[in-house]
Amino acid sequence: MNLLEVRNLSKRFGGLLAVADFNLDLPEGALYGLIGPNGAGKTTVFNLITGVYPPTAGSVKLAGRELVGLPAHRITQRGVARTFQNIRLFGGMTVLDNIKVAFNYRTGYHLWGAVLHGPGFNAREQAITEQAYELLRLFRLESRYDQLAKSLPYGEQRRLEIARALATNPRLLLLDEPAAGMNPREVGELVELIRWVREKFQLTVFLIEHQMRLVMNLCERIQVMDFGETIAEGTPAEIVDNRRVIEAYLGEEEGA
Amino acid sequence: MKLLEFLDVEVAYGAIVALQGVSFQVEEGEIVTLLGANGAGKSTTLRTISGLLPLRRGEVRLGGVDLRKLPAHEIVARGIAHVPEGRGIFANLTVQENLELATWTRKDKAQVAADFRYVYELFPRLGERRRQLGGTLSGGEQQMLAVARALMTRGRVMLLDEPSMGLSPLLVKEIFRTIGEINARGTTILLVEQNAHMALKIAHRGYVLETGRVVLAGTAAELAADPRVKEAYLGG
Amino acid sequence: AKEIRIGVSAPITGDIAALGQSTKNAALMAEEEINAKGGLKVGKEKIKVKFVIEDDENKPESTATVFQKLINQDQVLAIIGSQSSKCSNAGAPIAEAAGVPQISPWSTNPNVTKGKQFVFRACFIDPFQGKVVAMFAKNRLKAKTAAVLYDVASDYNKGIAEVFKEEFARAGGKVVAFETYTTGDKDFSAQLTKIKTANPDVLFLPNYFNEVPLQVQQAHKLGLKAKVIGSDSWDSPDLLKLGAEYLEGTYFSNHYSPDVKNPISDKFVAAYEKKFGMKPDAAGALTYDAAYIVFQAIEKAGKLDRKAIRDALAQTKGFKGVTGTITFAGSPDPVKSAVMIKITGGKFVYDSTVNP
Amino acid sequence: MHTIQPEWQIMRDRLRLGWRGYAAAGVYAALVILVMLAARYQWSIGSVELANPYYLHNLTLIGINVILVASLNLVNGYLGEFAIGHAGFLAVGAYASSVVTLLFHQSFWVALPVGALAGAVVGYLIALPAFKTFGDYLAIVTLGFNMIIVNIIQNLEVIGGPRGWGGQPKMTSFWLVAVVAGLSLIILRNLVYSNYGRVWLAIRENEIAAEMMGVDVMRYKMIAFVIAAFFAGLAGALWAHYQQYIHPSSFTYLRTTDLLVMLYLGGMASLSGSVLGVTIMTVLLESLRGVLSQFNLAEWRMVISPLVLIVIMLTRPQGLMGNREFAFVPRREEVPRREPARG
Amino acid sequence: MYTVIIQQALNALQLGAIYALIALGYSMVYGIIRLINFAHGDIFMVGAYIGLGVALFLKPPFLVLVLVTMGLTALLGVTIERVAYRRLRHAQRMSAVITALGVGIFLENFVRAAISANPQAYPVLIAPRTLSLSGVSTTNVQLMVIGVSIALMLVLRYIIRQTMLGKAMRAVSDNKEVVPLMGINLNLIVSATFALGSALAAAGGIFYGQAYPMIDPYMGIVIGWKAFISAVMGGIGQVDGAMLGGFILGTVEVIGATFRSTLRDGIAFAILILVLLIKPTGLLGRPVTKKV
Ligand SMILES: Nc1ncnc2c1ncn2[C@@H]1O[C@H](COP(=O)(O)OP(=O)(O)OP(=O)(O)O)[C@@H](O)[C@H]1O
Ligand SMILES: Nc1ncnc2c1ncn2[C@@H]1O[C@H](COP(=O)(O)OP(=O)(O)OP(=O)(O)O)[C@@H](O)[C@H]1O
Ligand SMILES: [Mg+2]
Ligand SMILES: [Mg+2]
Repeated sequence: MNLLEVRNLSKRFGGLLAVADFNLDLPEGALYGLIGPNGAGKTTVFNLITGVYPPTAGSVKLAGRELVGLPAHRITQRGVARTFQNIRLFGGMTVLDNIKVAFNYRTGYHLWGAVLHGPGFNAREQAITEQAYELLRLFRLESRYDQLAKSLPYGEQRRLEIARALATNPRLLLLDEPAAGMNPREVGELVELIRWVREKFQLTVFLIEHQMRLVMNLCERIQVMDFGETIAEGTPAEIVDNRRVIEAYLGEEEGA
Repeated sequence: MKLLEFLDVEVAYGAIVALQGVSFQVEEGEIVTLLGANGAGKSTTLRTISGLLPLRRGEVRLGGVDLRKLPAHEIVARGIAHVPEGRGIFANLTVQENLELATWTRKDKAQVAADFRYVYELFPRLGERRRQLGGTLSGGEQQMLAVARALMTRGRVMLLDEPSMGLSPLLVKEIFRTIGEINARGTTILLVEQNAHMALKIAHRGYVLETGRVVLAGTAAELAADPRVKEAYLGG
Repeated sequence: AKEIRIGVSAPITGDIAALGQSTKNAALMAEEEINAKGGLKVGKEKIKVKFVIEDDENKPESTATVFQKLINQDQVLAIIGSQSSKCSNAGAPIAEAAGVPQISPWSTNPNVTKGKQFVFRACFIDPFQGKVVAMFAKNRLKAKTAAVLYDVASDYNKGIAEVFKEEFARAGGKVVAFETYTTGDKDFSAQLTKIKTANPDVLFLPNYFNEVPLQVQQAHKLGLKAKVIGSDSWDSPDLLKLGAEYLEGTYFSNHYSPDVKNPISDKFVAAYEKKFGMKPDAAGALTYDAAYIVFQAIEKAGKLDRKAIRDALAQTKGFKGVTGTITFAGSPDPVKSAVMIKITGGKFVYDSTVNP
Repeated sequence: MHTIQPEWQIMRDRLRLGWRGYAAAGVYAALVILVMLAARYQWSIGSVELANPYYLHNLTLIGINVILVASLNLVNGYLGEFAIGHAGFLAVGAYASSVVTLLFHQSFWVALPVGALAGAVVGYLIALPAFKTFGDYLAIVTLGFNMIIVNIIQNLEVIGGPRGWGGQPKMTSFWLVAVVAGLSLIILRNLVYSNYGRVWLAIRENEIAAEMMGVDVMRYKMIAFVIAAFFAGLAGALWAHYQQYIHPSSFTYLRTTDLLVMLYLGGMASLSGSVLGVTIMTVLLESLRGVLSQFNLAEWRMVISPLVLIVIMLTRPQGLMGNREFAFVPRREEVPRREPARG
Repeated sequence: MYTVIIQQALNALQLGAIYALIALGYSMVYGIIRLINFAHGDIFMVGAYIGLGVALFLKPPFLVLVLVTMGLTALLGVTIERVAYRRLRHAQRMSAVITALGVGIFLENFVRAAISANPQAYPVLIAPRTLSLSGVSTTNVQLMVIGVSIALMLVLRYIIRQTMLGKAMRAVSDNKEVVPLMGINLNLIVSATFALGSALAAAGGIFYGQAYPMIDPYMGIVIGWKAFISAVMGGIGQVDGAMLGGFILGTVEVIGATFRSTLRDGIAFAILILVLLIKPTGLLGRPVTKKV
């Protein structure tokens, strides 16, 4: 059973066809990668799946239900979470509050509850805080819980962003260049983290990355885009040997 | 000859001390790389050199001249070309205009014209896109523009902050090839990179920073062979 | 030393700051004069007078604060002010509740004193003035049709404009254009163009002196032929400075005219000019009168008691002031005559007196 | 999770009002009672009356302005938008409540909630189109609606038009304002320290990221705006029945400007900052008044006060309390002095 | 009927040109350092007063008068930036905006207290002549105001598009952190921006004094707000937009006044809001792409 089915997804910005006829079948529990030269349209695909932009054409189905046409927040509520290419934390809020925002649509209390801070409210807030804190612990961020997100070092910001995405309780996690700006050892740690997260949260993962070490180590299958079009699709071993991929993306020698 | 010197420098952001007594030097014509984990203080080092951050202690010298009291724009005029982290392209200016601005302090009209030819030759892609707005370039093209812009300031030393970040493998190779080429034409380079493999391949010497201190120094070959470097920055 | 404190609430900053300045000038002049004579004679002793002048910014909410301060902090015996009706309206409930006599020099809106025991004014009210001007237009200028351009955001302008409209129609004339603008506007050409198409015999501009010159000038540029008339808000030496040539031959109603032989007024105008280097406007003259009405009431009361002063004020009869004779018999709104002034040769020239 | 019990203890305690909260409420109530007693029995130190009606008047205005500024802080501070039409809702509340008391001859206790609700309803109608824009465009749209409201009032003769409207019964007193302002602050604090406040801040920090957290951004913006308008309406109803006279000129952008100055002086996203901003601005302007009128220098007041404002902003650019609260404003997860112990 | 329409169109143009002149400065400062300079309307007012002073004391030829006034007012603008805004350049945006409000109130009241609260008559610097053509009247002043503001816009446009200074200004607006790395003195560019904006406001002040020959310390408030509205309506930060916005606001007000003058402001704002709802970033504003 495929969790995500994307059919003929296209996006046009003015004269530019940023994504052309993108198709994807992502089985439940899979870990797939999306690569391609800069400006190929990878991030745009994420934006289309998550409803940031409406597609020009095509359909996106999550567990058989259409996502196209839903506002972005509804799509998140259906179980799609993502991180951003350039980190987008709530910089002026504490680490713990960053996570707690993700509970906004299932707080279990309404405006009156918030106005009165009654017993039901307190119990729910406490439960949310506990769950959020538990997530921080899993990501080794608990000692930072009351610091402002913007004061964290880069690597921890990346971790926090993933933790925050997981707090929305997703079935599908989209990661946009999670290893950008990390050194090889940190990338190694990230690979472990992603693997572990997938196990622990029973997730399906789809990620964009330029660091081949990560992609090749982690992804079961890889899709390659160039100028909005899919130019190849296959296992990592198939991709590194694909002529078109080498020409457009990897360059002559093997990937760094 | 020592072109750039960094002597026992301490820099802080408010209460956070980012550099605590860092010293290193760059000889004329060298490529020197700074390695280090996230938050080690690499960008801070570069920003200190180009005068964007004040020193708490220590000294920065360029060709023997003390840079500490100068504002950033004068330091640039004296020969520091800084390609900042995240490129810093002027999004609503065309490629050509981005490059023109970098010649703000220059009086040598003829040489400027020659330099334009040089960078467009070095980066033919930019030549094709002279009239395109900087913000609409792809990531790789923006990186090229940032390097080209630094070249146009005619700096003697070019500070490069993670030029390969977010680029496709193909472009990473191209950028490193270009860095080598620029160096071969006589520009001294101080390179900050996460991609230690590539950096150590083209650099002559390197320093390793950890939490605001230099913990290792040596030639590129020495560093590449050092087990600590291997473990921490080359991924074992 | 003992002193008699009297509060003054004046628009020293804000959109009618010029008026606030003349209010302050006139008050200080009255203060100086009376103290030069040793002060007010209360009972047996002479007590000096001190005016506490506060800026109400021509904002109702600030006026309320000013009144509270004057009454409770400065313990004033009476308050002169405020000038615009909206501010007097905001101050009046406070003065009334505290039992402090208030006399507004220049608030012509009928509501200011309505239902109040402690609130008086030194000027006539809008309906009277509107009627005076309407009659003047109909009878003296023989106008059959009239147009009005007024500031819709200002109660004063609007009040007179409406009375004029009503009275002019009652007298058999026709108001063919009734146009508005908003305080602070500088361009009236759209409204004036519309007025021009209606081709009225007279154009009534019941607006402040700092706006009228622009209005007449723009009317002139558009080639409007109607005779222009105005109201007491025109009265300021600045009016002529700002646009004498376009105002030639226009008329306006006023509280008084320096031309009318009246020793009090002559003396006041001369002293004011000497001291401040300019002619007083009506607000200044009315403030001066208000001050003296209060002085008289205090002396008549014979004690420094607010209620007694109020009672003395209410009995003011035939007070001869700069702006005419003031009587509060049975009404806090004085029965006063108005004058019509014609602008001739770049000067304000007395034209006629209209009695109530 | 047994191992993290120690941290839990800390956090659970912070969820409740806690002793600091009760202490703050107690101190506030005691102050109000003190002022009332001082007024009732005319306590004085020497010749200075402690609860001089003038002081009481300013305290009352501070209370009304606290309601206005603190509620505006929801939109401009927490949500991070730049709305400059708050005076419009003040007008709606003032006029709607006056309609109830003056035209329908109903009790003030009916008029008060009607004023607040009218503010909220108008706020809702305005928010619908206004939040189609953002940033400075939102500023202009809110300003525009404010001007339209004032223009409509000027054209409605039944409610006084440009002459203003007086004769409201004097129902608002210092103690009523103290109670309403206190309750308003508690309600706003409760909102701010709930999911709503969190989400507002998240939208301010990064709207797209907030959306990706499943936040219905439009809905939360509307809620903040309508609540702010509600409280502005409430303040308007209180004010109309305090001053007993209202005039359209009191509700233009000049009034909004005053509120903005107090808001940003106090600091964005800080309720104690709003209280402080209002108090300091009022005290500054009034003490200047007191000092200057001694020397007949009233015309310099508006020259000096902006200078003081500029100096304060230059020395404390984030406002007096930007993004911070006094310790006695009880808050969850406030920064503990020690690192949480690992259990 | 036609004559009325043409007459009203001329009226709209003149009013619009005044709004546009001031809106230009607003828009430029905003475009370059993202500051809503609420004191700009008051700089315009001071510019008019400086022009008055220069005219009364030096009595120079008109062109010299304009240039001297522009220079002096530019100095004022630069000083204000130096004293009141520079320290706040890296603070949150609203701090500088509130400081600007303070500067505005200060300027108004300082001029009032130092000079006079009374309005001042503006000297006639250009002999007015009324031109009439089949029932439509205009004056040479009116035509000059319209013409000169369009000319100034073209000059400004040229400066911003073509000169190095203009490019540097645009660069500051894109990314002010990087500007010093080009060897460019950031403070110099910001000062130049204020100088230009204030000089334009001064020119506006003088032309205003010719068109509506009466100035007072508070005249900048209403005009300032309207210029701000014009700038935003046209797309704030856009030079062309400021001009367009000014003309549109002028037109809308004239239409409102013609249609039903008591509701003029209401009508004008209703139209404005409509414009913004259809084009949420102003008429010429770039659509803000939510690049993710
Ligand atoms: N909002 C937008 N408006 C206009 N063009 C856009 C927009 N977003 C993306 N584009 C264009 O679409 C193309 C694809 O962009 P996208 O960000 O998806 O690339 P990418 O594959 O993620 O590249 P990179 O690896 O550099 O992140 C680019 O040419 C980009 O400039
Ligand atoms: N503007 C700032 N304010 C406060 N602290 C800062 C700021 N910029 C950097 N720091 C801190 O200074 C230290 C050094 O940062 P720097 O940016 O120099 O690291 P880096 O080595 O370049 O790391 P990266 O690989 O993430 O770019 C870090 O601890 C960082 O959190
Ligand atoms: Mg991307
Ligand atoms: Mg760095």
